[in-house]
Amino acid sequence: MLRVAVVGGSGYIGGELIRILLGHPEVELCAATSNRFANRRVDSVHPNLRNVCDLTFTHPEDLGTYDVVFLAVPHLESMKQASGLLKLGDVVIDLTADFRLPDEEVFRRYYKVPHEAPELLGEFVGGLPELHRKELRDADRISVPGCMATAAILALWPVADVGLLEPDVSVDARTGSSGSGASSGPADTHSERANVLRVFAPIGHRHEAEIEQATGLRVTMTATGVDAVRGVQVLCRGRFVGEVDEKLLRTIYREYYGDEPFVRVVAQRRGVYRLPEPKILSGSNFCDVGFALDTAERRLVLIGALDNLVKGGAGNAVQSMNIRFGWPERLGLEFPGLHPN
Amino acid sequence: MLRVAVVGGSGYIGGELIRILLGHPEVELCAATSNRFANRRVDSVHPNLRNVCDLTFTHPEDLGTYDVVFLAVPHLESMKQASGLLKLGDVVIDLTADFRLPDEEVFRRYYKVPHEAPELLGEFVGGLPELHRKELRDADRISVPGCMATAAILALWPVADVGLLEPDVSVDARTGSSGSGASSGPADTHSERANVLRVFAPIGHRHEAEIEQATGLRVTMTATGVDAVRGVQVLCRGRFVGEVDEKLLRTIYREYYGDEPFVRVVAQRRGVYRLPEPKILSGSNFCDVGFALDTAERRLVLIGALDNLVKGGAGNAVQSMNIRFGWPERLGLEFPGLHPN
Amino acid sequence: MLRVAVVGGSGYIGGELIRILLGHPEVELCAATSNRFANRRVDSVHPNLRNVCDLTFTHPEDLGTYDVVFLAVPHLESMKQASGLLKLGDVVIDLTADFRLPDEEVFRRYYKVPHEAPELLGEFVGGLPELHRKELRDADRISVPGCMATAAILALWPVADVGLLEPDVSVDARTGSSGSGASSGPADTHSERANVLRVFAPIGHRHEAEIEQATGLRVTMTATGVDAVRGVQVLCRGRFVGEVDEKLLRTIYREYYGDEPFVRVVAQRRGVYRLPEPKILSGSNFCDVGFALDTAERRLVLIGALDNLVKGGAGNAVQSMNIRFGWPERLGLEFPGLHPN
Amino acid sequence: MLRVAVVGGSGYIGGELIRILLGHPEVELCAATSNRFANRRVDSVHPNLRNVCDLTFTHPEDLGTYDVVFLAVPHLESMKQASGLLKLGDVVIDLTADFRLPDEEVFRRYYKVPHEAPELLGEFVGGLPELHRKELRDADRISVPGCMATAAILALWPVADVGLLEPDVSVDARTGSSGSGASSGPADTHSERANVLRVFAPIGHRHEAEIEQATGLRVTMTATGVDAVRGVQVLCRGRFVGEVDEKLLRTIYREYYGDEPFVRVVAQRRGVYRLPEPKILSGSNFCDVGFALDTAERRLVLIGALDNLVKGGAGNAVQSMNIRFGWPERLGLEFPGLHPN
Amino acid sequence: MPTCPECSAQIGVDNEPQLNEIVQCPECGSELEVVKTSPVGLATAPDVEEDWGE
Amino acid sequence: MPTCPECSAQIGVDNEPQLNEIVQCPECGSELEVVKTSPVGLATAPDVEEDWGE
Ligand SMILES: NC(=O)c1ccc[n+]([C@@H]2O[C@H](COP(=O)([O-])OP(=O)(O)OC[C@H]3O[C@@H](n4cnc5c(N)ncnc54)[C@H](OP(=O)(O)O)[C@@H]3O)[C@@H](O)[C@H]2O)c1
Ligand SMILES: NC(=O)c1ccc[n+]([C@@H]2O[C@H](COP(=O)([O-])OP(=O)(O)OC[C@H]3O[C@@H](n4cnc5c(N)ncnc54)[C@H](OP(=O)(O)O)[C@@H]3O)[C@@H](O)[C@H]2O)c1
Ligand SMILES: NC(=O)c1ccc[n+]([C@@H]2O[C@H](COP(=O)([O-])OP(=O)(O)OC[C@H]3O[C@@H](n4cnc5c(N)ncnc54)[C@H](OP(=O)(O)O)[C@@H]3O)[C@@H](O)[C@H]2O)c1
Ligand SMILES: NC(=O)c1ccc[n+]([C@@H]2O[C@H](COP(=O)([O-])OP(=O)(O)OC[C@H]3O[C@@H](n4cnc5c(N)ncnc54)[C@H](OP(=O)(O)O)[C@@H]3O)[C@@H](O)[C@H]2O)c1
Ligand SMILES: [Zn+2]
Ligand SMILES: [Zn+2]
Repeated sequence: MLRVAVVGGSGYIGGELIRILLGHPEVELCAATSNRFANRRVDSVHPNLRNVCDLTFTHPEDLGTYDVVFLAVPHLESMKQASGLLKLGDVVIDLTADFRLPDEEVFRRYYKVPHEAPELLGEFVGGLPELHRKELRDADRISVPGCMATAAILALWPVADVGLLEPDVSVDARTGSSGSGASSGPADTHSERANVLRVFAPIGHRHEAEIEQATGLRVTMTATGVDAVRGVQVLCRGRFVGEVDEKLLRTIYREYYGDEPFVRVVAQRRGVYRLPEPKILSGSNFCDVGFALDTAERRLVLIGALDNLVKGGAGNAVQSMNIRFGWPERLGLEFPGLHPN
Repeated sequence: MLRVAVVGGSGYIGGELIRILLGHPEVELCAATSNRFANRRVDSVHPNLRNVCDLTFTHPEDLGTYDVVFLAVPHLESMKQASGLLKLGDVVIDLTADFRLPDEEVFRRYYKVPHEAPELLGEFVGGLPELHRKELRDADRISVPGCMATAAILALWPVADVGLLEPDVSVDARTGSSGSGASSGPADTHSERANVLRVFAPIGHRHEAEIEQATGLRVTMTATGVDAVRGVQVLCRGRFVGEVDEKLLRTIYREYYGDEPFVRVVAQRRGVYRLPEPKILSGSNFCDVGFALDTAERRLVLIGALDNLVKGGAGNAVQSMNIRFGWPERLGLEFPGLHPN
Repeated sequence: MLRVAVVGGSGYIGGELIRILLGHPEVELCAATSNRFANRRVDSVHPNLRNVCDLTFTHPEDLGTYDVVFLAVPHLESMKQASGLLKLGDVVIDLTADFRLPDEEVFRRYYKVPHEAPELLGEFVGGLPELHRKELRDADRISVPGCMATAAILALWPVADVGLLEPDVSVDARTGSSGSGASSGPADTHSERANVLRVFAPIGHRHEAEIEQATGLRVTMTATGVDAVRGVQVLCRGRFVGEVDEKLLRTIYREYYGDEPFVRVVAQRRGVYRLPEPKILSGSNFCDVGFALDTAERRLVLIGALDNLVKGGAGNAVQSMNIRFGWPERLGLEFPGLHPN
Repeated sequence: MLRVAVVGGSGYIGGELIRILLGHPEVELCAATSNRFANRRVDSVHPNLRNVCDLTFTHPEDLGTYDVVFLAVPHLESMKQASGLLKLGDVVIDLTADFRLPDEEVFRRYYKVPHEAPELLGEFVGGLPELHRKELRDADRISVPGCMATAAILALWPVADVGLLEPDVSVDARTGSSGSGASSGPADTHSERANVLRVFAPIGHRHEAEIEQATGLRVTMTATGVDAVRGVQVLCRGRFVGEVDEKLLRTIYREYYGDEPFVRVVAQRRGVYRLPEPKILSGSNFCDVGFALDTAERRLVLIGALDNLVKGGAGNAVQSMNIRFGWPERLGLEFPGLHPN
Repeated sequence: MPTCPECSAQIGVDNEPQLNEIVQCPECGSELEVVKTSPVGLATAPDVEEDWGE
Repeated sequence: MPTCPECSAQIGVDNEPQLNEIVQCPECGSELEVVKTSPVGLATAPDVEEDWGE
């Protein structure tokens, strides 16, 4: 059993990591940190873990060293504390945005601050198994992409990679409230946040940069908060080049994802669930991708959906760890999601 | 036109008062206060009032005097600031809990602090038109009851008043998130507060005292937060004395509420909406009351529902004002609610 | 008082018409039809109207003639029954899709059936006051646009009309469940429909044609069902021509909508509600429109939001009637919506 | 590997059984039936099972025989088809209401029809491991209790069993929409069912009989539909006899449930999740039970919560199977639920 | 293995499929009819338009 | 094993608990202070009233 720790264990990504790691047969969860709740029980913050987890939170300063360390701290914190944090684990899997963008300048443009550890940017491998499985096999520094970025990349990438997409793509993302973590301000209360269709990023959402980098496309992205706790859905609109029909699209997706354990192609002609949506994905590590085709207008709509805390974060991180250590990729990630839900 | 003001205008009850008073043909809204938002536009806090309200918030210290002043400040504030606040208006309508319980001792028991203006307790008339219409006609100090209390009192009172109820009654109340005002703590965020059935008061909810006082019953009350923004529903369980059947109950309710503009008796044998529920009451001043009868067990279930911010607060206050000034009771309160919603 | 009737009174648009017309001081609601509920009380279907409406449903065959008749029947029914229905009223206001598209061919393309009363297409004036106020003043046949179309047209039209938009625009629409009426199939049950982000029209939604016709743009539209009962929001993406900045956009919208009673421009830099969303619009006749500008990319995001049953249907119809009869436009439509909600 | 089948596989309980059985290491799911969807893919009805389940539905008439058969058909169907259904499996686990009440007369009173297989009533063992673990070890006919009954029984039983409760108890149950299965009528559509607090059973809910039988108490029960897909919560109110304090209650619950794998005692003094609620239980087999004590009034409020489709149905059935075959009880039921959710 | 005429997905069919048997494509959800056996041929079955949109 | 003064649950503490260390009761959630060691004694820590109700 490898010894693992979670930094930022009282947050939403941290809680999800704890849940998954506790059920993972190859690792032992040795510590989860919290400043605010140090020495309090983990299950007093994450009540789903009652009778499942007997740990108390560790203060970050009391951490030892571990085989694998997951960083689920607020963004900018990983880079600020990089020198300390990276020493904690032989393998470090970072879930913040800090090491996702290899280009320092792009980082500064989107995050409005200079990067504080630019020399480390090149050390990280992207924690997206579908694109980086090979590099992940011996990666000691892994940077997991953003939740909306993951959904959009997985929907766009195969079609972009075969060269069927014109470069300009718009991404319309919808996200539940857990996407912004456990923080609370006046806009986050239930009375204000329930029933919303809150366009919190009409232009220039930060995940644009991640999608552009992964797909080589030019992306304009919009993000809307919806009345859900978990879940991300992206609608990507673009134009195709050449001749494209449904069969070709299916062939492409099949080729790219036919062997993927956690990507499903969902574009059905019948039934209630014809295209990807997060309703049935809570708790699961699946990313569903689908498409619709407007041949007359030469347009494509590519759709992705996932649980932001699982395939959009903690699950992707654990899948990356499984690859890194040569374990079966599904280990600890078997929960398929619920219907109805 | 009478000149009116709202103290606590940036809160949820305050916002609802502003909405209703702006549509009221006999009053002019002259001021709404906020400490935090003084000099900011009212519609920057209450966006439903864009194009409807051109006011900016007044700092409480900058208030003048008015014909009618509504107090929508946090509880305990009305009594603490009573000497100042009561001078602001010829008629003062208080929506806090501070002057609802005439008995100082009962107040202390439920609010855990001594009353700071006990000498004023006797001056207030209860702002519940169905019980106090007559006294309201010349009341200059009016204290509006709590939202859950109003629903329970209106459901219980007729049956209690005719002596058909055994004194022991349990009240099971369910409430939306706006019931606790615009405050925000870790338990109030959307991610934590959505999808709840949070039994936040398993025993001893404060509105017990108000219901007991109004009905003469002995009440044990439970309150559960549900996933709604607005709305209160109460289920009151008791036993009856003597012979009771459906007809008798209908006769009693008809007698008490037949002429009431804002109480409807809802106990249907068919259709989707057979008993009172808040779903169709948002924004309306109706309190729906209904009943079910278990003759074999000699038990009654009495049900009440309302919008906590309207009939459970601001609407009741305006209805009381209408009575006080001899205006038609429905003035400003005509919105019937929506179906579906 | 004019005598008015609603055909299709047991549906969602019909119910909303009844609610608004009952509160309208210049008309008397004389009949509302239903086949299924003929002779049953209106409030047995629309429980919000208890104590407000004493009518029973009329069977469609038992209708007389009226000054104004509103048609809220399923689409295709207005055209099929046109000869009969149009005789019922001196003024007929149709809320179906049947007479919205003046071009028979376009109708056939989007509705997959030939039009059955093409000779009448030219008689109808569009029931969208912001675009057709003048013609509405003496229109006897009025065709109210679709709910999503109304939101998109009002967001796009001013910018398109001044020639600042490139012709290709994508419209991403989100809608609550009442948008598909009171019908019920396996996909409409609460368990299946709750928590959805259901992309039910990834391409080619019918309202495309209406938006194109009103704005002269080329529109590709996507529609997603969200977990709400009421409410529509549209995000329209396009590119601008020439020099555009925030001030110019505000000037344009001000010019077009400055005097409009029911369009508000919402594009705020602070606060919780910065861009249009339906959360605060339930029951109100406002359409909020807003924008965001990406100068670097020369892109615009234009946003519209409304209550599909009010400004997206019944409210628009009543506003059109007010114009037709020279009444103040706000008559019967004063309810501003709720915050929080 | 034992061979198992699910009759009624296209329903909500059936779907949950399929999900759990597919993840169970000791069984092979050989068939799931549906009349309506015979020969269609299971994942076309239960989209969470895409890539997880390759089965198509079997028509009930095409079933063979199996080691274990689960019956998830509508109530009354198990007893009507009993002779056929019971032959299908060496072990039959029935999830309908048909064999829960050993007394034919009680059945008739609550279900309004005579029992059609009264001779079989005595053959069934209750599928509630906490009460019947011993008998389950060699039971070939198992009848799983109702979802609300399970929650109430688990909350009440220890306190009743030690004799601390007065016999009269009221149970206030709240339930999500999946509790009534996949059926769809006009009251079940999203527009009508969303946002409800629908008191669909103000008196005499059928689960009363099950709770009475298991606990020996006299129960009056009320049931309210809430705006959730999954989840049941019960509030049970009663009076205690003798001296009761918090410590005693904890000791009792600890004694009864200390070793139970799926019952947690939740009655916390701090934190957001102090008492049982279904929000964090979706997909999990836990039943959380808790309590509050009103010493002055000698009253108890006992609270239970679970996922109606798991511990309230499919999970309980699988736990019973695990006991029957001597497997570890947690097998296939490890998913702990999600936070936040 | 036969393929779906709608989307070209490979369709697993029983060893001895019956003529006119209906199978469902796992990828696009189409209903397919077995129009010949050995080797198996599939054609799109007539689709009853489901009411789904809003 | 020491027990919770609030609810009598058994409290697992480290081998060498520090005086004044705070531990949390797994059953009732109370915060407990180590008021003596060997054997360990626990007392309820002063509770900051949390705002939770509505
Ligand atoms: N939420 C999502 O959907 C999602 C998806 C993918 C990636 N991410 C990324 O994952 C990270 C965590 O997100 P989240 O949503 O879980 O946020 P969160 O709920 O706010 O959690 C943040 C965690 O970091 C801890 N923390 C705060 N300041 C710290 C500091 N200075 N040093 C050490 N720990 C600190 C917090 O607990 P204490 O204050 O008690 O220490 C908490 O445990 C973020 O970088 C986010 O961008 C989030
Ligand atoms: N919510 C309900 O359903 C409901 C129903 C019936 C009655 N009530 C009662 O109505 C009152 C208001 O409730 P709410 O829900 O509207 O609460 P809220 O949303 O928290 O609003 C409180 C208001 O009081 C102001 N305020 C705070 N401290 C103040 C002070 N020291 N002096 C003057 N103003 C102060 C606040 O704004 P600033 O901080 O900017 O000044 C805000 O405008 C409470 O007493 C409550 O018990 C509430
Ligand atoms: N829902 C919206 O958001 C919305 C917005 C704008 C416009 N619209 C349009 O408004 C119209 C009504 O929509 P809705 O959502 O209210 O639909 P709905 O809820 O299904 O109502 C349809 C109404 O038409 C009646 N009806 C059905 N068949 C009829 C027939 N053959 N002859 C006469 N009456 C018939 C129905 O009642 P009986 O069966 O009892 O007669 C019912 O009253 C539609 O054309 C729709 O496109 C809807
Ligand atoms: N929902 C809950 O929370 C819950 C909890 C505990 C127990 N239960 C019990 O579990 C049973 C199933 O409930 P559910 O909620 O899953 O209901 P459901 O969703 O309506 O499913 C019923 C299933 O039975 C099948 N069926 C219908 N008529 C049949 C017949 N005559 N013969 C064989 N199969 C038939 C249906 O599919 P086809 O029509 O395609 O055959 C469907 O697969 C009920 O007895 C219920 O009381 C339900
Ligand atoms: Zn296919
Ligand atoms: Zn304790």
